[in-house]
Amino acid sequence: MILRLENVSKSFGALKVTDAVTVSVPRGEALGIIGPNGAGKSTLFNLITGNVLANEGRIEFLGRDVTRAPAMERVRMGVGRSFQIPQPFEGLTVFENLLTAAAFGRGGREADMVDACARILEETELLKKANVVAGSLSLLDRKRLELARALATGPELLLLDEIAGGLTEGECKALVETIRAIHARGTTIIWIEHVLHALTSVVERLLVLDFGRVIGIGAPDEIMASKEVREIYLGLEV
Amino acid sequence: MIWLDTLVQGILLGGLYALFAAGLSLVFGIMRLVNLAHGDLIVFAAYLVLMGVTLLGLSPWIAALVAMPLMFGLGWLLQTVVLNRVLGKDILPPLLVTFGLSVALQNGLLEAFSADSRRIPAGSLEGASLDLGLVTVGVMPLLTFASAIVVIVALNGLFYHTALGRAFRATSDDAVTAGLMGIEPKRIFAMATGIAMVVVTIAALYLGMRSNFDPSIGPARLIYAFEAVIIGGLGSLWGTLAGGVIIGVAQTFGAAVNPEWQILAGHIAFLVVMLLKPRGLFPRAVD
Amino acid sequence: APAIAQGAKIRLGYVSPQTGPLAGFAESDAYNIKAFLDSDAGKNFEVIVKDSQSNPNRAAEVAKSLIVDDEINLMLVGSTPENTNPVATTCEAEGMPVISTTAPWQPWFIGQQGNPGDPSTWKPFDFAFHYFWGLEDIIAVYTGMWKQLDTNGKVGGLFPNDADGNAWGDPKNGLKPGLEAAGFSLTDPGRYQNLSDDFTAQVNAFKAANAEIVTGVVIPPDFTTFWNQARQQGFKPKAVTVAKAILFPQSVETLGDAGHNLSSEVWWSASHPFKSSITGQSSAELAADFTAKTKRPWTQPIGFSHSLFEVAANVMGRVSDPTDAEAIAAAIAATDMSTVVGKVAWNGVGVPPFAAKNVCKTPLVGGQWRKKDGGGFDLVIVENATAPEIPTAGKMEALA
Amino acid sequence: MLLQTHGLTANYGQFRALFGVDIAVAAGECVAIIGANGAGKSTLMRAITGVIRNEPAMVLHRGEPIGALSSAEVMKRGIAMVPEGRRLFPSLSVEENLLIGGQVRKAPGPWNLEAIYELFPILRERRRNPGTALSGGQQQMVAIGRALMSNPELLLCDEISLGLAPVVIRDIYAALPKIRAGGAAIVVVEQDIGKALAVADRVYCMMEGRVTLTAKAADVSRQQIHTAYFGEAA
Amino acid sequence: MYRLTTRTRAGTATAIAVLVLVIAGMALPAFASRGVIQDLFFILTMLTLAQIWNLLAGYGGLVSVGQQAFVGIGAYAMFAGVILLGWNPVWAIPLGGLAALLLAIPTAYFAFRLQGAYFAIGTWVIAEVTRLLVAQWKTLGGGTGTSLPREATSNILGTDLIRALFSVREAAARDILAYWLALVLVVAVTGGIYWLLRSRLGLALSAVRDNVEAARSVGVDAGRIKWAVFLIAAAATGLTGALIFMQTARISPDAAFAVTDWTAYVIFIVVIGGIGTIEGPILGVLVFFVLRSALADYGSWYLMTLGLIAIAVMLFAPKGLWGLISARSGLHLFPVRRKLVGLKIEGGI
Ligand SMILES: Nc1ncnc2c1ncn2[C@@H]1O[C@H](COP(=O)(O)OP(=O)(O)OP(=O)(O)O)[C@@H](O)[C@H]1O
Ligand SMILES: Nc1ncnc2c1ncn2[C@@H]1O[C@H](COP(=O)(O)OP(=O)(O)OP(=O)(O)O)[C@@H](O)[C@H]1O
Ligand SMILES: [Mg+2]
Ligand SMILES: [Mg+2]
Repeated sequence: MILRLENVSKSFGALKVTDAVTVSVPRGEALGIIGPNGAGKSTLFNLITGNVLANEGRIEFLGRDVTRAPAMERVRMGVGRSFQIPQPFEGLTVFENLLTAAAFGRGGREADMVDACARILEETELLKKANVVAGSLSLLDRKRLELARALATGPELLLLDEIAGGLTEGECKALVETIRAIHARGTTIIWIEHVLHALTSVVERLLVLDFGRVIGIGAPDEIMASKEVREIYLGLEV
Repeated sequence: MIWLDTLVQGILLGGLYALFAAGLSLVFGIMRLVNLAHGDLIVFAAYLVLMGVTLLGLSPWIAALVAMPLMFGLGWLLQTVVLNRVLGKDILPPLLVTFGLSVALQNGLLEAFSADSRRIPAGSLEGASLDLGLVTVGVMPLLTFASAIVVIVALNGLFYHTALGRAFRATSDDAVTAGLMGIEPKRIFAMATGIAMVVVTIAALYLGMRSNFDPSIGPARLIYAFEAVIIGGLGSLWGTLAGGVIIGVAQTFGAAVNPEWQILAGHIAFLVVMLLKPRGLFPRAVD
Repeated sequence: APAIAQGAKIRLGYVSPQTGPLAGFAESDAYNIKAFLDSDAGKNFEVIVKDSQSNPNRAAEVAKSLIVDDEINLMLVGSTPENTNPVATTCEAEGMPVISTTAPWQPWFIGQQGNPGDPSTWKPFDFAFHYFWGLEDIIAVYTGMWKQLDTNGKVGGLFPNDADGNAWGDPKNGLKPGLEAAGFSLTDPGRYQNLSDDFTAQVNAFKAANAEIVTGVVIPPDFTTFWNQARQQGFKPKAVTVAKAILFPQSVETLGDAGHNLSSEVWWSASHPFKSSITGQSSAELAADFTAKTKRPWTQPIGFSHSLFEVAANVMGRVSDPTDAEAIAAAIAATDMSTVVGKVAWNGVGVPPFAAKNVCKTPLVGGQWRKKDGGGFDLVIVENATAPEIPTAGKMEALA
Repeated sequence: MLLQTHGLTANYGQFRALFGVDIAVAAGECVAIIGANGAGKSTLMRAITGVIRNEPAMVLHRGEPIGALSSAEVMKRGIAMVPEGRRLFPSLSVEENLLIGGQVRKAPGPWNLEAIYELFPILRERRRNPGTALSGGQQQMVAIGRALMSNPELLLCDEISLGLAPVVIRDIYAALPKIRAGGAAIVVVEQDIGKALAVADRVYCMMEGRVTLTAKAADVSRQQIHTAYFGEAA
Repeated sequence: MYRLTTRTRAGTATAIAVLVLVIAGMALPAFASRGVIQDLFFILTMLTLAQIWNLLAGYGGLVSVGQQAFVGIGAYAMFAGVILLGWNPVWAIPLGGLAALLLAIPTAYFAFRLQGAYFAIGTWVIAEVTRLLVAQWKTLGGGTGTSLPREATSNILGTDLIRALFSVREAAARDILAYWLALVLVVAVTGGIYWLLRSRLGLALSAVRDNVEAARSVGVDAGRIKWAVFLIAAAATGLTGALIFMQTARISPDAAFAVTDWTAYVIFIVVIGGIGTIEGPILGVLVFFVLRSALADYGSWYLMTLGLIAIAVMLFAPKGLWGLISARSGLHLFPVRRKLVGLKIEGGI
C-alpha cells in the first residue's frame, strides 16, 4: 500500500468536511474520486498533501505515518499534486515553475533538472510556451501547467484535482492519453474529476464522496451503475 | 501605598495612550491602514486648537469644538484624495505615503509655528488635584481618562448601534461584498478617517493642555498608540483602552523600579502580550 | 601678515540645528551672522551654514561636507552636546580646528571620550576647543541660590539619559559630590528617557526623601509634565532650579502662573556688563536690536551665538595662513579676549588638568523668572557669587 | 430589456476569463446560467455587478450603459446579488446582515425584515446570532434575504445550492417563485442542472468564458446540455 | 538538447559596465576629490542598506520597519570591539555583522509570529527595545554616546599604505579606506542578492511571493527561506552599520538607532526607485542623493519636499521609477529569468 487513510476527519469550524474516511491505495493503482460540489474531495487531497492537517485519524504514506508532517516533507517523499483552481507562480515562466518544483520537490541542482523539465513540458504540450510568464496563460495552459508542475516534483503518488474540467473533447482526449502514459510508468494516481468518461477511461477503482463520507468504492462500472450515485453526483433525474 | 499610587497613575496614563490610539484603532481596524502620520496629525490639531485659543480668544474646550469639524473635513479630504488611492493588499504604499505626510506635516508646522514649545493653557486645572484618601490624583489625568472612556463608549455606540457603524463593520469585514450592498467603501473610509480626526482633536486637546508640544513631537507617542491598538486586538475599541492601560501601568511600574525601565517596560509588556496572543487580547472572529 | 589682510575670504563653517527639536537654539543664527558679516571684522569672512536637523548623524555628515567640500578654514558649533559632540569629533578626526560652545564642558569633553567611565583613558584634543561653563559652576550657582532660602537641604534630581543628563547625574563627576560638599543631599531616582509621560516615580521618590528643592536638566515638555504631576500629587518644593526647560521665555510662558519664581542658571542676559568686540554693542543693545529686527524676545543662546563669531574673528586675525590648521589651533589656544559673554581665554583657569588645554570657562550666575504685571516673565538675576561683575537685580524667593 | 450584456469580457490580471458574453434578462423573467467549474459564471456575475469594472457599453441596464459603474452604483439601480459562497459579514448579526442589504437603497416593494422572516422563519429565531454561526443553509437564506432587502428589480443568485443538503436546497429553491411573485427578475447560476431547469424560463450554458448554448428551459434536451456542458457527446 | 540560460544582451552589457565601474571605482581615489569620495561613501552605504531592505521586503515579503536595530547593534559592536577589546576598527567591523546576526535570531523568533502590519510594528518595537537597552550600556556612554578614541581612528588598518599610495592626509586616507570598504560591501551585497536570485533560493523566493500554498506543495520550505533571508539581511545590515559609524567615529543611541535615517529613508529609496528589482534601489539612491544635494540647504522645505515626493510617487508611479522605465522599455539590467533554450520553444521574457 502506498497510501493509507484511517478514520481521517476534518472540520472547518462546525462544518465537518471529511468524516471518518478510511481508504487504502495500492502502489501503481489509478483511483478516481467523484462526488457533488462541496463533498470534500479537494479537502481530502489537502489532507493527503499536508496543506490541511487532519483533526482525527491517521495517514500513512509508503508505510510512514505522515499525519502531522508538513506539506513540503510529503512532496519530497513523493506526493505530487495539482490544484483545482490553478495556482501557478504567476511571476515566473512556465519553465521556471517546473524548475522550482523539480529543484525543491526532488531536491537537486537546477542544471540537472533541465532535461527532465523539458521532457515534462513536451509531454504536457507546454514546450512552446516554456518561456512565457505563467500569469498570462490561458485556462487550458494553466491546467496543463498544474499537471506539469506536479510531475516535475517527481511524484510516486500523483493527485489530480479536476484537471479536465472545461476542456474541449480533443483536449480532453489528449489529456487522458498523457495521464495514461504517466500511469503506465508506474505512478500511482488519484484523480478527482467531474468529466466521468475521461475518468472512467483511466481509473481502476472509483470512490464516491458525499458530505465528507465515502458512500461507495469499487470498479467504475459497478459504481456508475448505482442509481444512488448517479443521482447524487449528476443531480439529474435518471 | 506607593504601589497603589503607581497603579492608579499608570491607569490614568493609559487613558492618555488610549486617547492617542483610539483614532488609530478606528482607521487601522476598518481599513488596515498603518498611519505613520497619526502623531503629527495630533500635533497639527493641537496647533489648530491653540490658534483658536490665542487668535480667537476661545476657551480650549470651545476651540476644540471648533477644530473638530475642520479636522473632520481634513480627514475626509486626506482619505479621498490620497489614502484611498494607495490602499490595497500591499501595506507598503500607505506606509510610505503616511511617512511622507508625517515628514511634510512636521516641517510645514515648523515653518508656520517655529520650533517654540507651546502649550494650550488650561488655567487652574493644570495643577488641580483630588484627594481620594489613599491616593491623590490630578484632575487633568482624571479628565483625560474619563474622556478616553467617553470617546470609546461613543465610538462603540456608533459602531454597534447605528447604520453607519454597521456599514463600517461590513466594509471592514469584506469591502467587495459591502459594495454589493450599495455601500461605497471609499466613502466609508473617508468617513472613518474624518471621525478618527475628530478623536485626534480630542487627543490633541489633552496632549496640549497636559504638556508642551512643538512640531517635532508627533512621532514620539506613535509607537505607544500602535502598541495599544495591537495589544487590544484589531477593531476592538475596548481592547485599545485595555492596551493603553497595560502600557501605562507597565511604564509606571517600570519607572518605580528605576526610571531607566519606564519606556522599556511598556515595550516589553507589548512583546509579552504578542508572544502569548499574537492577534491581541480581543481579536475579531475574522482575519 | 595676518590672514585677514590677504585677499581671499576666510571660510567659516557653522553647523546649527535650524530644524527639529533644537531649533530654538538656532533662532538667532541668521541675525548674528548678518550682523557679523556687516561689521568691519566680518568683511573678510564667508560663513557657510549647514542645518543639522537636530540629528546627530546629520550633524557629523554636514560637518564633514563643510570640511571637505566647502574647504572651510575653521568650524564653529553650538547648541547642546547633541550638536557639538558629533561636529567636534568629526573635526578632531579631520584635523580641522573647531570652536564650540553652548554645552557644559563635561558632557562635551567627557562625552567625546571613548570610555567616559574611566578617567585614566581620557585624552585632550588637538583641534577641538570649547568655551562655556561646567557643572562646578552650576553647583556653585545653584547652592548659592538655595542658601538664600530656608530649606532642609534635601534636593531631588531629574536627569534624563542623554548627554547632559548623564553628565549632571554622574555620581562621581556630576552634581552629587559638589552638592554634598556644599551641605545638600541629592536624591536621584535614575535616568529616565526624554519625552516620558509620567513622573510619578520621581515625585514619589522626592516626597519620600522629603525633598524641598528640585533640580535637573530637563527638556521643556518633560518639565511641564513633571511640574503638573508634582502639583497634582501634592508635592510642593520650595525651590525648583532646572536647566534647559526654562531657558527660553516661550517655555516659561507655557507654564502660565506656575512659571513664577522658577529658577535657573543664567549664562547670558541683556544685563550682562559685556560688549561685543565686533559691533561694539553692549549686551542690552544686542538684545534690543535682536528684538527690534526679529520681533522675538531675547534668549540666552543669542549672546553665545554672537560670541562664536567674535572669537573666530579674533583667532583668524592672529593667523597668517588661514589654511594652516595647526597654526589656527595654536592661535585658538592663545586666545585672550573679551566678548559679549565675558572673557574667553584657554588658560586653564578653573578647569581640571585633563581638560585644561581644550576648555575655557565663561561666567555663570543664577536667575529667577518673575511674572510681569502686564503678562510675560522677566529673568531676574539673583545670585552672582562666582561672577560678581554681573550685577544682581533681586533676591531669591521661595515658591509659593 | 432589463439587463443586457454586449460582448462582455473580463480579465484577472493578464488572464482572460470571459470572451464576449452576450446575455439578456427581461423584467420579471427567471434565467439560469449553467456550466462546469471555472466556466466563468461567477465572473459574469461580478462583471455585471461592477465588482469587475468594464467598458460602459458592455453592460446595459434598461438601455443605459452601466459597465463602468462601481458595484454600489449598480446596486442602487436595483440589481442585487447573492454572491457565491454567501459571504455574510462575520461581525454583523443575522438581523444586521439583513438590514445592511436595505440600508442604502430601499425601494418600495414587498420585502422588509418582516417579510423575510416570514419567507425564512428560522432566521427570526436566530436573528441575534452572528451570521457566521449559522448552518450553511441558514447562511444562504440570510444571503438571499440580505439581497432582497433593497427590493431589487433583478436578483442575481450565484450557486445558492452549493454544498447544501438536498432538503435544504429544496427549501431554498422553494423561495424563488415567491421572490418572482414579488416582481423581481432572477438570474440563477447553478451547476445542478436539474434544479436550474426547474425554476428557469430560459437557460444559458457557459464553457470556458463563452456562452455555448441559449435555449428555453422547457425545450432543452439533456443531450444538448451535456454537449454544451462538457463539450462532448455523452 | 536543452539548455538553461539566464543570459540576455542587456544583462551582459550590464555585467561589463558594472565590472568597468567597479574597477574605475577602485581607482577613483587617485583622481577624485575627498568630497566626491565622501558623497560616494554615502551613496554606497545607503545603496547597500536599500538593497538589503529590498531583499527583505521586495523579494521576501518581510516589511521590516526595524532595520535600524541592526545598523545600531552593528555599530555598537564595532565600537565595543575598538574601545573595550582594543581591536583595530577594520577588524571590529565583522563583529558588527555577528552582533546583528545574533540579535536577528530572537527578533525573527518573535516577529515571524506576526503578519503584515503587525510584523512591521513588531520589528519597530524590537528596534526601540534594543535602542533603550543599548542606552543603558554605561561603558559605551549610555544615552550620551561615545567617540572613537583618536589613537584608534588614526591607526586604522591600511591607512598608512593609502597615505603612501596617494600621498594624502590621514583623514583623507581614512575616507578612502572607508570608501573602498563600502564599495566592496555594496558589490558583495548586490552581487550576493543577484546570485541569490539566480540560485535555487531565488526561485523559492519568487514562488513563495507568488503563492505560498503552491510553493509548499512543490516542496519549498517557506519558513526556512524567511529565516535565511532575515538573518542574511540582518548580518549585512550590521556590517554596513559598523562601517558607517567607523567613518562617523561618533555614536549615540539616537544616532545609531535612528528610524528615519536607517529605515525610513531606506524605504523611501527602495520604493521610489522600484521595489522588487535590483535596479530600483540604485535609481532610488541616486534620486535621493540628488534631492538631498540640491535641497538640503533649504531646511524644512527640503524635508517637506521629500515627503511630498514620496506621496506623489506612490500616487502616480506605484511601482517606482524603475517600474515606470522597465514597463515602457522592457529593459532588465539584472536578468534573473531562466530561459529554456532548444528546439520548438517560442516566447520571450
Ligand atoms: N479552508 C477552508 N475553510 C473553511 N471551509 C472550507 C475550507 N476549505 C473548504 N471548505 C469547505 O469545505 C467544503 C468542502 O470543500 P471541498 O473544496 O473539499 O469540496 P469539493 O468536493 O472539492 O468541491 P468542488 O467539487 O466544488 O471542488 C465546502 O463547503 C467548503 O466551503
Ligand atoms: N480572482 C481570480 N483571479 C484569477 N483567476 C480567477 C479569479 N477568479 C476566478 N478566476 C478564474 O477565472 C475562471 C472563471 O472563474 P469563475 O469563478 O467565473 O467560474 P465559475 O463558472 O463561477 O466556476 P465555479 O462553478 O467553480 O464557481 C476560472 O478559470 C478561474 O480560475
Ligand atoms: Mg474541489
Ligand atoms: Mg462560480
